[in-house]
Amino acid sequence: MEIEACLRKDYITNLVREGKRLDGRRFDEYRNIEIEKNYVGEKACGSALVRLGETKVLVGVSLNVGEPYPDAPEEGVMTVSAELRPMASPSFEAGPPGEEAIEVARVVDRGIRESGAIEMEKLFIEEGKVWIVFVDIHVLDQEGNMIDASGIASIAALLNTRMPRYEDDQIIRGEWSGKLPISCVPVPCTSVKIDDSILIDPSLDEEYAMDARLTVVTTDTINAMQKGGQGALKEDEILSAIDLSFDKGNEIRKLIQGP
Amino acid sequence: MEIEACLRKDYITNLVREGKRLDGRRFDEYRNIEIEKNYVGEKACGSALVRLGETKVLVGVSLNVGEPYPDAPEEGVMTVSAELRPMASPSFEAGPPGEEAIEVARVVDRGIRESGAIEMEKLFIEEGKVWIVFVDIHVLDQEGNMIDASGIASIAALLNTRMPRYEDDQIIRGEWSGKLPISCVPVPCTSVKIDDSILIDPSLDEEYAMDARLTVVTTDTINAMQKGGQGALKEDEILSAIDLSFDKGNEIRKLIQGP
Amino acid sequence: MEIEACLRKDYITNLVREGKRLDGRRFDEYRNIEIEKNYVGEKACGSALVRLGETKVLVGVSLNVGEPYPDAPEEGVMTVSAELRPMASPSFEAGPPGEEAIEVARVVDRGIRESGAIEMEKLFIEEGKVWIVFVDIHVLDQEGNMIDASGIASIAALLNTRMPRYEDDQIIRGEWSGKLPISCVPVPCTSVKIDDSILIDPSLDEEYAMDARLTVVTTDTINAMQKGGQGALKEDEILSAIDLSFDKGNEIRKLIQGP
Amino acid sequence: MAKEDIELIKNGKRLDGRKFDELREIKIEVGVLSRAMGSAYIEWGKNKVIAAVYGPRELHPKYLRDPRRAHLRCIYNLAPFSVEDRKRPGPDRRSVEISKVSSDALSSVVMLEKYPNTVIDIFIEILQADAGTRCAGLNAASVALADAGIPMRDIVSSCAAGKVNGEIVLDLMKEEDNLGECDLPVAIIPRKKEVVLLQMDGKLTREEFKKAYELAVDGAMRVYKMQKEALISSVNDVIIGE
Amino acid sequence: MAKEDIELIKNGKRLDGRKFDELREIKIEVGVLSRAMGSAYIEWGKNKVIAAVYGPRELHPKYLRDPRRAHLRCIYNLAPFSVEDRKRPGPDRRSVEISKVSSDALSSVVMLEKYPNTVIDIFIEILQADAGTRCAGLNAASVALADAGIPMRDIVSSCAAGKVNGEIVLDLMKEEDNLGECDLPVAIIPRKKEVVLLQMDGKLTREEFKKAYELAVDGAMRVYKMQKEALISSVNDVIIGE
Amino acid sequence: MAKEDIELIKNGKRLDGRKFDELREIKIEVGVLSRAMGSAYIEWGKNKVIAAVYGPRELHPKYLRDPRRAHLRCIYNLAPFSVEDRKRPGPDRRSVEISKVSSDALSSVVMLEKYPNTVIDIFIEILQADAGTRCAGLNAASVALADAGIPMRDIVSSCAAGKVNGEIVLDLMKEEDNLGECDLPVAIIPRKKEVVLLQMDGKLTREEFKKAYELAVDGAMRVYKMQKEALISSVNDVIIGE
Repeated sequence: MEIEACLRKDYITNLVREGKRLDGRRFDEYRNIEIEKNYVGEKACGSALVRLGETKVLVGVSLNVGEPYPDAPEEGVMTVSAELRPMASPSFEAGPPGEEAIEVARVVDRGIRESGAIEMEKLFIEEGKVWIVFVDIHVLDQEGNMIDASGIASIAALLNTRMPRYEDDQIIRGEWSGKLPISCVPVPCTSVKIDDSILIDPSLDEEYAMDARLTVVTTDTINAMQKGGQGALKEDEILSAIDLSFDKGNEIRKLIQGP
Repeated sequence: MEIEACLRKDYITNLVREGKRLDGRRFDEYRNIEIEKNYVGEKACGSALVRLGETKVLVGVSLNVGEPYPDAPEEGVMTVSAELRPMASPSFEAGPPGEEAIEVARVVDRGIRESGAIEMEKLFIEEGKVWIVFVDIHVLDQEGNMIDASGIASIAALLNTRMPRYEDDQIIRGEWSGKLPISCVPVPCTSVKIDDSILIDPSLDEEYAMDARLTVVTTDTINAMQKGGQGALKEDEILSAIDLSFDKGNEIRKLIQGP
Repeated sequence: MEIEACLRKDYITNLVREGKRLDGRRFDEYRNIEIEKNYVGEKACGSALVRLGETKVLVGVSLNVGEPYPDAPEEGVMTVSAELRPMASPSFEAGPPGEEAIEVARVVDRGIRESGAIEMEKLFIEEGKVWIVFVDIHVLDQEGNMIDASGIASIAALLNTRMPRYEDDQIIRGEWSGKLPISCVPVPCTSVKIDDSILIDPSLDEEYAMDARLTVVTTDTINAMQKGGQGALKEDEILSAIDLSFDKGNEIRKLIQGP
Repeated sequence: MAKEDIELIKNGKRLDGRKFDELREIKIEVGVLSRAMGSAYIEWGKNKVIAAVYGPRELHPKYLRDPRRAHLRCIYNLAPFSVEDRKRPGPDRRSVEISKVSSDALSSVVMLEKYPNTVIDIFIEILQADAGTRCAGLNAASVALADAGIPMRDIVSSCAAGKVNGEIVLDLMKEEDNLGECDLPVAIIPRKKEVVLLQMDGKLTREEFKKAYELAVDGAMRVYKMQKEALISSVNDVIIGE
Repeated sequence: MAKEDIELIKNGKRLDGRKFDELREIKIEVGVLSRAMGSAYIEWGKNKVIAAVYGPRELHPKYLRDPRRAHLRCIYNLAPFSVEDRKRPGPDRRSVEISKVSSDALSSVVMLEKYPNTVIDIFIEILQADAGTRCAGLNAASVALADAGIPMRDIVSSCAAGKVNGEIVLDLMKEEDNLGECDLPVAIIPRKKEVVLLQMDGKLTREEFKKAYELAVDGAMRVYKMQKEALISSVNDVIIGE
Repeated sequence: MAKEDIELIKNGKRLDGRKFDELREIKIEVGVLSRAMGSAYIEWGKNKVIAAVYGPRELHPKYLRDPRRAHLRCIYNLAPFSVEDRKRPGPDRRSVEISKVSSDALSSVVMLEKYPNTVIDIFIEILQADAGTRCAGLNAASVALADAGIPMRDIVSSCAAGKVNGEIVLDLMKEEDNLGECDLPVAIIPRKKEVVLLQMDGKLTREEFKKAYELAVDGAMRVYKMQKEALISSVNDVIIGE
C-alpha cells in the first residue's frame, strides 16, 4: 500500500512534468460537477448532493430557534460541521471529527461567514431568540478535493433552504414561511502544486502527489484562503491560484444558481 | 482461554444433544431466584438485589424533579441505564457503557415502558415540572442471563420505590409521600437455542455455546422482544420461546410481588 | 531510560544515607523560590508565575458570574483545575487531566477551601448570582514538587486578583472594582521519605527515589494533608514533616505576601 | 406507542393509501460509491439509505484479532439532517443497539471463517429517515456485501410489521410508528426463512404476534426478490458495459 | 466543614449515640462474588461496599508493561444510587483521586515484584455511601486480595478520625463529615503500624492532629482484627464445607 | 470582521500609535524550560507564548510509525486565563485547525527523513493572547526546534497583515482583529521567501491581497532577523557561560 502510493506519486509527478493529468484534464479544468438540490427534502430544511467527479458530498441544513451570541444579540447564528464518514475512505475512522474534518468545516464556514452570504440580521426573532442555522457536511465518497465539493454543496443547500413556520413560540415542522435569505454565493476553488505546476480540483492521486494546496473562496472579492500541505508556495503561484479561483468561481456559481 | 472456551462449547452442546444441562436443570427450568428488595434502602428511593443462580444484579431507583419531554408535557420521564461493572466479569472494562450494556438497558427499558408499568401521568407536578425516574442497573456478577436478572431487579426496585416529599419547589430528602404508582409487572424471560433445542435462563457457559438468544418480556401481552446472537431462529422456536416466557413470567411475577 | 532511573535512584539514596542531596541542599532546605505576580496581567484577573528551582508553574485566576451551590446560596464558588501541560515533562500527555493533575488540583483546592482563604460570603451578588473564581494551574516545567509550586502560585495569584466591574447584569472586562477578598495565606509544604530520612521540597530525582511523600498545607493550623507514594510513613516521620511544614510555611508566606 | 385514539386507518386504507399488507415503494441501486469495496443505495418510502463495505482488512489493535474468523463490525449512523429535529452528530444509545443487532444479523450469513484475524466493516448511513431505517439499512448492507464480493451463505432480507389501530399491518411509516401500538422489525435468511434479527416493542398477544411475524417475513421475501433483481441488473450492467 | 454552630454532640454522645472513640457497626464477608478471583463485602454503618480482584493478568497496551513488577490498578466507583442525590455514572475528580491514593496504599503491601509485566485490578464499588467509603473500600479490597490468594507482606487496614464540635472523634458518619471541622482518613500496615494512606482536610492544630491520628490508627487496628476474623472464618467455611 | 464604522485609525496612526507597516514590540528568549529538549519564549505586543520541543522519540501505537520519516506533531493550546472570558480547557475546533496548519508549516523545514519511525512533538502554549498568536507560536516553535538541535533546512518566520478601516496594515492587535475587515497570517521560509502557512478571512480584492501579502512577508523577514539574533545570543551565552 505505502509502496504503491509512492509509485503512484512518482507517476503523477512525471505526467504533470509532461503537462498531463491522469484523467486527461487540462491543469485549469474541473472534473464534472453535478449538483442535486433538495436531495433529502422531506426532512431537512435544505439540502444538496454534489458529485465532483467521483467525490460525493451531501449537505443538509437544519434550522432551530436558540439564543444569539452575546456580542451580536440581533443576529442569527450559523454553525458548520463536517463529518468524514468512514464509508467515504478506508482512511476515515468512526468517531468525533478529526483535524481533517475540522479543517473542511472551518474553511467552508469562513467563506460563507466572511462573504456575508446569509443575511444574519434577518434571522432575528425577538429578544434572546434567533434562528440557528446548522450546516452539516456529510462526506460520502472521497476521491479528492473534499473542500470544494463541501463548499459547493453547502452554499447550494443554503440556497435551497426554507424557513420553518414559527408560531406561538413553536416551530411548526413541515410548514414553511419562505426561503432563507441569501445575498451572495461564495465558491471555494482549490489548486495544488505538483512539480512547480498549479492544477485546479485535485483528484485523490493528485492530493497524494501534491507539494502544497491552496483554497481560495471568492465572491466579488476573496473571502477566505487556506494553504495546506507540507510544501511551500511562491508568490506568483499564489497569485495564479487566485486568478484561477476567480475564473472558475464564476463558472461554478452559475452551476450552483441553476438555470 | 480461547481453546478452553471452544472445548466447553462442544461439551455443552453434546450435553444438550443428550437432553441435559451442566447444572442438572431441565430445559425449561430457571436457576434459583432470590430477590432482596430495599437492599440499599438508606439512600436510594427504591432498590432490589437479584441473585439468579450466581448472577448478581443490583438496581437502584432515584427520583428527581425535571422537565418533561415536549411531546408528553404532562407525564413523568423514565431513563434506564446499565453499567456492567468490571468486577462482574474479566471481559468487562471500565469506561462508558458499551454495546452490551446499552442492549441490556434498552431491552429492560422497552419492557417497562411499553407495558405502561409506571403510571407516568401521575408523575406530573406542575407545568414544566415532572418526576424523573432513574433506573440504574448495576451488574455485579455475570454468570449468564444478565438481561433477565436486570429486568427482574428493575421492576422489583420500582415496586419498592417511595416518592420523596416535595414541598415549596424542593425535594425533602429522607421524607416520603407514598409509593411510586406501578400498574403491572413486566417480566423478561430469555431462551437460547443450542443444537436445535430451546433452553431457558442460560448460564454463562450456555451463552458461549448458544446459536441464538431470544428475550420476551411479558405482562398479559408481549411487550418487548429482542433476538441476540449470530445464529438463526425458526418460527416454531420463536413461538415455543414465547410460550415458555408467558409461563415462566407468571411464576417469576409472583416471586417479584412477594407474599 | 528505565535502567538509568534505577541507577539514579540508588545514587540518590546513597547520597541521602550520607546526609547529602544532589544539589547540595540541606534536608530542610527549599530550592530558590521566585514569585512573579501579575505575570499575565493584561487578560487574567489575577496571576502568578512561580519558579521553584527549575520547576515552573503559572496560575491564572478568572472571574465569572454564575449560580451558587444550592447548599450555600449566599456564597461564591471556587474551582481549581490543574493541567500538566505536555511541554512540562516527557511523561505528560495531551488530553484531559489524568490522576496526577487531579491530585495536584484537589490538594491545592483543599488547602485554600479549608483555610477559608477566600472570603466566599463577600462574593455574593444577588439571589442566584455569585462570583465564580476559576483557579487554573498550568504546569510548564516539572522538575519536582509540582504540588508546592502550584499551591504557592495559586495563593499568590489569588492575592493578585482584581474583581471585574459588574454593572447592569454585565461584567465590564478591563475595568475593576477592588481586590478579591483574601483572609489568610495557606502554604503547602511537601516532604519525602528517602531511606528513613525526611527531606523537604523534593527535586525530580528525589521524587523517583522516594518511598513516600507527605504534603501539609498550613496557615495557623493544618488545613490539608496528602500522603503520596507507595511506601509507608511512621508517626514520628509524619510529625516531623508537620513541624517542618509549619516552619517553612511561615518563611514562604512572607515571600508570597511580598515586601 | 399506545395511543389508540388517533385515526391511522380509514375505510380499510392507511394514511398513505396503502393496504394492510402493502410495502412502500422500494428502489435499490448497487455500486453507488467509488472508494468502498462494495456499496448500495436503497430508497424505501421516504427513507434514503446508503451502505458500504470495506474489508476484509487489518484489525487494530492486534489483541482484538480472532485467529478463527473475521470480526464483522456494522455501524449504523443517522445523519444530523435525516430527521426533522436535527440529531446531534455521533452515536446515541439507539444507534449503538441497532449497530449491534445488525452486526449479529449479518454475521450469520457472511463466511467469516474464510478471513481469520481480519475485520469486515459495514457502514450504514441514514440520509433521510421515516421509520423502518434498520430494515432498510440491513437490506442495503446485504447488497453491498454482495457487491463487494464477500462470500455469503445467503443474503439477509428485512422488513417490519406492526399493529396500528388494532390492525396488523406491514411496513410502518413514521406516523404509524409514532402513534401505532407495536413495531416488529424482522430480518431473515430467505432460503431457510429463518430469523436473524427480531425486535419488538408495544403490545401484542401471542396470536397477533404470529400474524405480524408472518406478514413481516412475507414482506422480507418480497424485498429479497428486489435485492436479487438489483444485483442481477448490476451484473448485467457490467457485462453490457464491457 | 467549619460550621461549628450545629450541635453534633449532646451530653458527650454523638448523634447516633456513639462515644467519641466508638466505631460504627462493621460486618465483613469474604468471597461474595463468583466471577472475580477474590472478593469481599463490607457493611460499615450505612456504608455498603464490595471489592473484587482480578489478576495478575495480561496488561494492554503492551508498552505499559513493567518488566520489574506488576502494575496495580484500583478503581473506586460510587454507584449512582449510593447517595441521596443521584450521582451521574462515570468517574469524577473525587473518585479519580481516591482511586489513586488507594492504588498507592495497596501497592505498598502486594508483592508486585512476583508478577512482572502483568496487571492486578482491584474494583471497589460503593453501593451505599454514608461517609468513610474510602476506608471501607480499602478494608474490603485488602480482604479481597487475600481471598484471591495474592501474596501480600501484610494487610491494609483503614479508619478515619475527625473533629466535631471541637472534639476529636473516631469514624465520622455523614452528618459529622458534612458539618464537622475536620476529616482524617488513615490506612495502615497493622504489623508495623505504619501509614500507607493519609489525607486530611479541615482545621487541626499539631496537638489535635496527633490525637486524631492516634485514634484513627487505633480504629484501624480494631478493623484489622475483624478482617482477620472474617478471613479465618471463610477458610474454616471452606474446610468445614469440604 | 466587517464593521467598518469603528474608528481604528486616526490621523494615519493606529489605536496603539503604530504606523501601518509597524510591528508590535517583540522579545524572544531561547531555552526557557528545563525539561524540554528545546524551548523558546516570545513576547509579541501583549501576546505571551512558550514553545517546547520533545523528540525525536518513540511513537505509540506502533502502527502509526512511518518507516520513511519522522512524524511531526504540533499542538497549539490556549491557556484558560489567556483571554478575558475564561476559555474552557481542552482543544476546540480553532485550536485543532491551528495545530494542523502549524504542523504542516513546520514539517516543511524539519529534516524528518533523518528520523524514520519516530515522532517529534512541538507544544505551543499561549499564556496571554492578543491577536496574532498562531504567528507568535510558529516563530517560537522554530526557535525551540533550533534550540533542540533538530536539523532544519531553514527556519519558519511568521507575521500577519490585514485590512483595517480600508487600509492595509501590518500585525493586527486584538481590536483590529475583532473589528477590522480582514486578517492574513503568513509564514515563510525566509531564504526562499516561500510560503508554508497562509490563511485569510474577510474581504480583499486581488490587489489588496497582493499588498497585504507582501507586507506580511516583509514583517516575517523582520521577525526572522530577531529569531536569528536570539539564537546567536543564546549560543554566545553558552560560550561565555563556559
